[in-house]
Amino acid sequence: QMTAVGEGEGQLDIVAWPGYVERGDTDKAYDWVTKFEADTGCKVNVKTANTSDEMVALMNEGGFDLVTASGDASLRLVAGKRVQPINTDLIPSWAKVDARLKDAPWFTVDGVHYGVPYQWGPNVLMYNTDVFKEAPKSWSVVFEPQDLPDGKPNEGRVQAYDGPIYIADAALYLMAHKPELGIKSPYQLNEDQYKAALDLLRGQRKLVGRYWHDAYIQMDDFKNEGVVASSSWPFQVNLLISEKQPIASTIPEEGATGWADTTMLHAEAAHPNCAYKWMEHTLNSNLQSDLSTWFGSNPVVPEACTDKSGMQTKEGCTANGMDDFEKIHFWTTPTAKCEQGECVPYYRWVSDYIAVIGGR
Amino acid sequence: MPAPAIIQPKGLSDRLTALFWRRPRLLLGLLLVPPLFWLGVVYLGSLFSLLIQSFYSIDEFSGMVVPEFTLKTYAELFRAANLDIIIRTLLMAAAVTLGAALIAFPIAYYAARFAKGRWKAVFYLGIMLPLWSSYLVKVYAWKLILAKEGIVTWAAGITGTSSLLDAVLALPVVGGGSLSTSYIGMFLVFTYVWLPYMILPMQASLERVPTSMLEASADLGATRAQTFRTVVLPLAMPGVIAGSIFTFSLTLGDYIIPQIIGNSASFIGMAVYQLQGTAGNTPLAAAFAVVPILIMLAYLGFAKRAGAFDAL
Amino acid sequence: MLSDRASLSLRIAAGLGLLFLHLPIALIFLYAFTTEERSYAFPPPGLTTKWFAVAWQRPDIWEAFWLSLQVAAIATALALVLGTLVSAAMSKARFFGREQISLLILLPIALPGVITGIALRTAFGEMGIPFSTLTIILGHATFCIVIVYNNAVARFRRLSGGILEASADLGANAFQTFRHVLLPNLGTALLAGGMLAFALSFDEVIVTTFTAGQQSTIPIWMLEELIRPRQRPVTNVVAMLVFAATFIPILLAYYLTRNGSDVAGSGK
Amino acid sequence: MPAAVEFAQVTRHFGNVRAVDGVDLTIAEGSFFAMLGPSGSGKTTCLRLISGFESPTTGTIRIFGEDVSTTPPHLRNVNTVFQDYALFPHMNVRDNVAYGLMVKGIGKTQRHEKAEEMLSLVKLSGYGDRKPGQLSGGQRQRVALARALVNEPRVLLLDEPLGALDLKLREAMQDELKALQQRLGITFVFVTHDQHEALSMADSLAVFNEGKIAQIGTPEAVYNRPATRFVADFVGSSNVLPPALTRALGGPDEWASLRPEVTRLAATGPVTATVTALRYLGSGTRVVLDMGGTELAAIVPAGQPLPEPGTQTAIAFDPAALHIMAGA
Amino acid sequence: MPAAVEFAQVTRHFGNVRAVDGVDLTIAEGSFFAMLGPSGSGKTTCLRLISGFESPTTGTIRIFGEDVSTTPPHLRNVNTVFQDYALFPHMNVRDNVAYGLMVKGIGKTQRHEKAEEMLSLVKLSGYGDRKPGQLSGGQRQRVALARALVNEPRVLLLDEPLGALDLKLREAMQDELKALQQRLGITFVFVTHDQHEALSMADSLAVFNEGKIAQIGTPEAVYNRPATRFVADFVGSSNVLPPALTRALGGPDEWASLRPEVTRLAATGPVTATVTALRYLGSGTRVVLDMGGTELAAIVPAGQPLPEPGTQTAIAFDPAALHIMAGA
Ligand SMILES: Nc1ncnc2c1ncn2[C@@H]1O[C@H](COP(=O)(O)OP(=O)(O)OP(=O)(O)O)[C@@H](O)[C@H]1O
Ligand SMILES: Nc1ncnc2c1ncn2[C@@H]1O[C@H](COP(=O)(O)OP(=O)(O)OP(=O)(O)O)[C@@H](O)[C@H]1O
Ligand SMILES: [Mg+2]
Ligand SMILES: [Mg+2]
Repeated sequence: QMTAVGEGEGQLDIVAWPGYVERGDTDKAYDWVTKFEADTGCKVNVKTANTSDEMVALMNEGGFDLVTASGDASLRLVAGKRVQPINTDLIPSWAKVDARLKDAPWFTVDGVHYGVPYQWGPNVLMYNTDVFKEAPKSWSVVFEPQDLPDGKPNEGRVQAYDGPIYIADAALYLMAHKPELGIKSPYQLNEDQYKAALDLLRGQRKLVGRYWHDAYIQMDDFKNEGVVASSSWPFQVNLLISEKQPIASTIPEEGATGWADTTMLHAEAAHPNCAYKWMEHTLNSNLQSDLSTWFGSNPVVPEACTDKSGMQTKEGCTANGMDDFEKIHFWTTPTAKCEQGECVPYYRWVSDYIAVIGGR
Repeated sequence: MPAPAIIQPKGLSDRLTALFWRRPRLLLGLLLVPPLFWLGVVYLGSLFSLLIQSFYSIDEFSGMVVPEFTLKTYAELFRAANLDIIIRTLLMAAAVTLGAALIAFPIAYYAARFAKGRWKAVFYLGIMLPLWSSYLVKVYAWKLILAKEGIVTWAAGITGTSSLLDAVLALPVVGGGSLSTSYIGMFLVFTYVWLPYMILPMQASLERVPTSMLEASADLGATRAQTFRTVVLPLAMPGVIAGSIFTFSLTLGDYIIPQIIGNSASFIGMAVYQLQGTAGNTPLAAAFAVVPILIMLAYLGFAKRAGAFDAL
Repeated sequence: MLSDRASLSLRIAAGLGLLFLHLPIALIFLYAFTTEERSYAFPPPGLTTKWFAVAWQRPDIWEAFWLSLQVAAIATALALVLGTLVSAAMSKARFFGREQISLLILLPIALPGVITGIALRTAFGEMGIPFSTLTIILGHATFCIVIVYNNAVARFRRLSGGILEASADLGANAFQTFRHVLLPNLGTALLAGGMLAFALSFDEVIVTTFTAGQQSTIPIWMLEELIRPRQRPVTNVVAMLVFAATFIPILLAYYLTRNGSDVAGSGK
Repeated sequence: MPAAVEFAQVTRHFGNVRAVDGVDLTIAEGSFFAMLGPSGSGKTTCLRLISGFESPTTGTIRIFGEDVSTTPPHLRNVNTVFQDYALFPHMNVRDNVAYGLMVKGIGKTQRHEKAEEMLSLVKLSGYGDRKPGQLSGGQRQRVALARALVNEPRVLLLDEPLGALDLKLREAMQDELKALQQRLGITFVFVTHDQHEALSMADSLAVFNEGKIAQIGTPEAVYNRPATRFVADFVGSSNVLPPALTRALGGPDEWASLRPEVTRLAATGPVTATVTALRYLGSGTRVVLDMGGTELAAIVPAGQPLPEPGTQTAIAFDPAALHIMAGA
Repeated sequence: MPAAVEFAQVTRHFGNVRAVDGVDLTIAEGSFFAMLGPSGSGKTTCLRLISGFESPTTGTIRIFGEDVSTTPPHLRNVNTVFQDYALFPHMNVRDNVAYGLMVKGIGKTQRHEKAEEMLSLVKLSGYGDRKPGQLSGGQRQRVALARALVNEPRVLLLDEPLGALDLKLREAMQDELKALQQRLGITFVFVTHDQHEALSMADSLAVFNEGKIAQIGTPEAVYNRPATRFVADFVGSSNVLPPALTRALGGPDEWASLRPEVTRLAATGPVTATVTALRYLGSGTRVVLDMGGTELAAIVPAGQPLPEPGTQTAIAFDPAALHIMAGA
């Protein structure tokens, strides 16, 4: 653990979700790197990763300083000793972090913090407003075969996420529609509950033409492939709306899974000083504000919603789900030991989800 | 005085030449050491270390590799879902090879037997240019052709063949929501991108069939069709096999096309890429990688016996 | 007279085949001019030439381009040296293990690219070589060797073995023979092999993704660009320019290797 | 009875190369006909005109009286032994020989039987299972022969079939081919550029020069009475005498030919010559003479005295042996 | 004065092929030495042993008395005219010829001068700027000769240099080569499988059979007194008589040879034969006879009456011409 932040090493290598670390080359207004580089002399290199598994793999391989890990990756990184504890005293803005997140279990182990919260948000239901004149009430439009409001069946016109963590979305749906299974948390499933979730996903396989994996390809699919409903991130929704596509999103009545991302420091980071400078930088209200409008997520510094330091507004935060914190089931890594006793661990989620996509 | 019968060596290069002459193996060794160091030691060595990896396993929670010898990973490989991947890939590779051979043959045959002079150059460029033009951009172009709102649908709409397209898409297993999310689409794209690799060796081996052989056949009373079947086709076989090495192997290992086209069902290349790159499960990735290695080694052995190496 | 002219069905099949090969390329060209920037829809909403200017001004393209050029040039040079050495050895003598070596040379292209990629990645990882331009070059050289080798070995086969002996017979030592006889005769084959290797390296993406660090070559740049669309037509512009740039070397390679190998039956 | 093959004013041009140029030709049925001529003189083209792989630019070709200008090769009952044999490398010897029957749709047992018969005809019984690559040159040649004969053609075309063989084997094959032709009674059309071969095998021969026939007739006629200087020079290693020399030696003022075997050395004569070289032939010695700028040869049989090179000598010969070439 | 080339018990094995098998050989300086033998008999291997492209498995090779076992080809003052000429296709004729001088480091003007000299020697002045591909076979052969001679070798090796030429050209080149050798006085070692060529050109010749020398001597000796049945058969198209027949014809109970030219047809004789074939040679007719299973040939000079095939005849000959083969 560091005790003091010294001179920057001149470089910083970050693994991040796409759209998370912008330097203004997609849109000039969204740039929170250039100034940091100028101020600290730390040149930022970003490697984007599309799934949590990929992030873990990149961190295992090494060569990076920071990662914007979601809850389903963070604990694995901690257990694998790929990340090091953070000295929050070296981060002046720590005090401003949302109280609901400060000691969140996905990055705090035995009271030790392994990172700094970055952003959080729900996995929304994105839909085509030409088909759905009003927002769908339930995730059933992507899970159950049915005719959509335009009178045509949903087969081949919905998508699901191409990551094992999506099993939790099925479990969440079952939590509401099959209470007899007794699911308490979509990330803690015993054999029966797990089996029911997989069955639901197998049924869904027949509806899904192609699983989405990459944010931009999903956008193409909504535009060219006739896809009209899918779980998605606010990021795609915002971009599609900005392109004047007939797209909107909603959080259906079952609630939603979501992600809360943490900037974590590699155990063998080559540029720790730049890394601490970056973590401090990420908590500044302007960045949090702009990032949340850009990505459609929520800032981890609540004042960013209101202090007009960036483009975010109070209404915007509400739309992004700032007030739905309790309704969101954040991604965490499923483990064998759980509150029910025995649960199905993550590695089985991985292989079983591959099998489901493979049609088995 | 006549010149001497034996000339005295002058300089190092004369002496070295004499040494090489006395010890031909030495020169051979010198020639072979650098390439063999690279291919034999580094490349083969890394394949071997990959093989070793496949006998390790992965810690399920942290995702770290446990470097202890175990067959657990292979047990994993033989799970039904993974076998599906292998079989799916093999079927696709076989279909693509067959499809490419069928489409390639007329092109190769025409280029080898009938194209002359300038047309020969046109055919050569016509085959080579698609080969060297960016693979990725080509795949994306295909996505546009095959998309639900893409060119095929557009063309079908214009020509009034939409119902035919729908009928094709309604086929079980190979059909799908649109061409770009179906196996048919994937098959088309694979066939397209590997087609030149099939044409070139095929053309080379067809060019080696002497005209006199065809004349002999006609002379003995064979019709064109009979000559084609009994003489041209068998003699072109080494080229077909050589080409199929490429199409088969390239399909076995590709991970980009199945990611962009098709219905998200995994293929060996994709599995290797995802397991190694995104899931960090190097042992299982390695075990998956062993499958195409074994298949290709067997295939190469067969090709060697069929005399296809000369056609490569 | 026997068959100077192909049958109609063969001509149609060959023609359709060529069309199949070129239709997507025509499309690439078309979409280099589309006005829609984030995704493609058919038909394109409008046409513009602005993407050429945009491409010209994008520094990341130039970076990727120079890197690709550098990688392809060095990998080709390496492959030329190694490929010539093996082909010389292989055509010189029959020796134990000859068959195995020919198999070994073929392996990097006979095995799927992911395998080569992942194997080299682990090897580099274990040897502690950091992923860099060097590792990309080494990866490319591995599969370029066989291209050079195939061309050189074919030429060696055609080269009357006598001329090397004739040179020695006339009093030339091994180095003089190499310089004055072997090199001039192998030259065009090496040039052709080198150009094909260069083009192959220039377009390689699969092995590169495994052996690259943070660098992006043109194909890697395209991969990222295509997945994250902004100014997507720029990728088509680049593809089109690369296409135009490879046209010349490929044509050259053709004319260099044409003599003696294009006459039916004269292959071997 | 119509002739086996008949050319009437046949020409075949390739661009501006006149490969065959106004040829009239009649090949009698059952004969062994040779086409002799230097490289590029149009022999192969003539053969290909008969087999149908080339079509005449102008003129008519008849096979057994029928105009074949619209008959494709596979419908002509004419078979060819190709210069490079053109055996199918992927078939064994038996299947190669049976090929002509197979394409006719004849059943396996029957055609294999016939193939074995042909193989025994060319003395290759027991080689049926080998691939062509496993045979020697002479054996391949015989397989090509058997393959061409299996269809029982009425005319067999042979394009320098012995060109690639070495002398010993070549002589043996010459005897075999000649014997076979006599036994089968088929018309053989045989292309060669080897004078000895043409002379010793043919019943009748045509000497080609630049696409035209320079002379056609029996070997004796061609050898003893060459029609032109070209023929005299090409066929017999004959001495060709310019008009002045012919007259000096007692003949008319015309080109003439004189065979070395009938040329004797003599102590005196109207013209003297210088001995320039001696060439031992085994059966005799060829004495090369320079007679006022014209090179002449005389053969001195073994056992008789030889002149020294550089000495002067005169020549003598039976005046009847001097052949005057009217058409020279 | 030591011999130009000397083999002492030289063998060269390739795996279990005995290409050269215990050869003793002496080639006198300034002679024209021919190596004759069927294909695969080891002629080329012997030549390559002299030039240094093969090393003997056992035995010693001396060139002008010096053991050359450690001398690589480029240091031997011996040059070769290769069978396929092996001209450098990328150089023009002049540079081809000057190559040997160039690698010795001789300046451009000087070596080009010398090359032109050589070209005029082989009658190719003015062809210096052509590429080998633009020459005819005979011209290439002469370039190869000029190239080999430019180094003024003390021994010139020629591996079937005339094999690829057609008969006419071949005879012309034979004369030229022979004349050249006599003019330059260099030792020529000439490989051929053509009997006539060997007999007519060589001062001395070695007949090879399966890696061994079957006979070595002057052409007359080899032709008239073949040492073995193989030589008799190979060299002269001689009649080989088995002991029983030799005795029946009045000789001892030994193998014997009898040349066709001295064999005459006669009305009566101790043994009769059946005429099986007639072969017209131009200068005469070869009559093939079957004498109780042995095939014999007799040459009937042109103009004399010929028997019909199938008839019976006897033979006659000068008893002195019957050569008894002790070593058969
Ligand atoms: N397909 C063709 N196209 C153009 N020219 C040709 C063709 N076939 C033959 N020729 C030319 O026609 C002439 C006669 O050729 P042909 O092959 O008949 O000669 P040939 O007497 O058989 O000679 P050789 O003894 O060398 O085989 C030659 O000048 C040849 O170049
Ligand atoms: N490098 C080699 N490896 C194996 N065997 C060889 C080699 N060179 C020659 N031989 C064998 O040695 C024997 C003699 O060959 P050589 O070339 O000396 O014969 P040759 O008398 O020149 O025949 P030809 O008249 O056909 O040229 C042959 O059986 C040949 O196959
Ligand atoms: Mg010909
Ligand atoms: Mg030889």
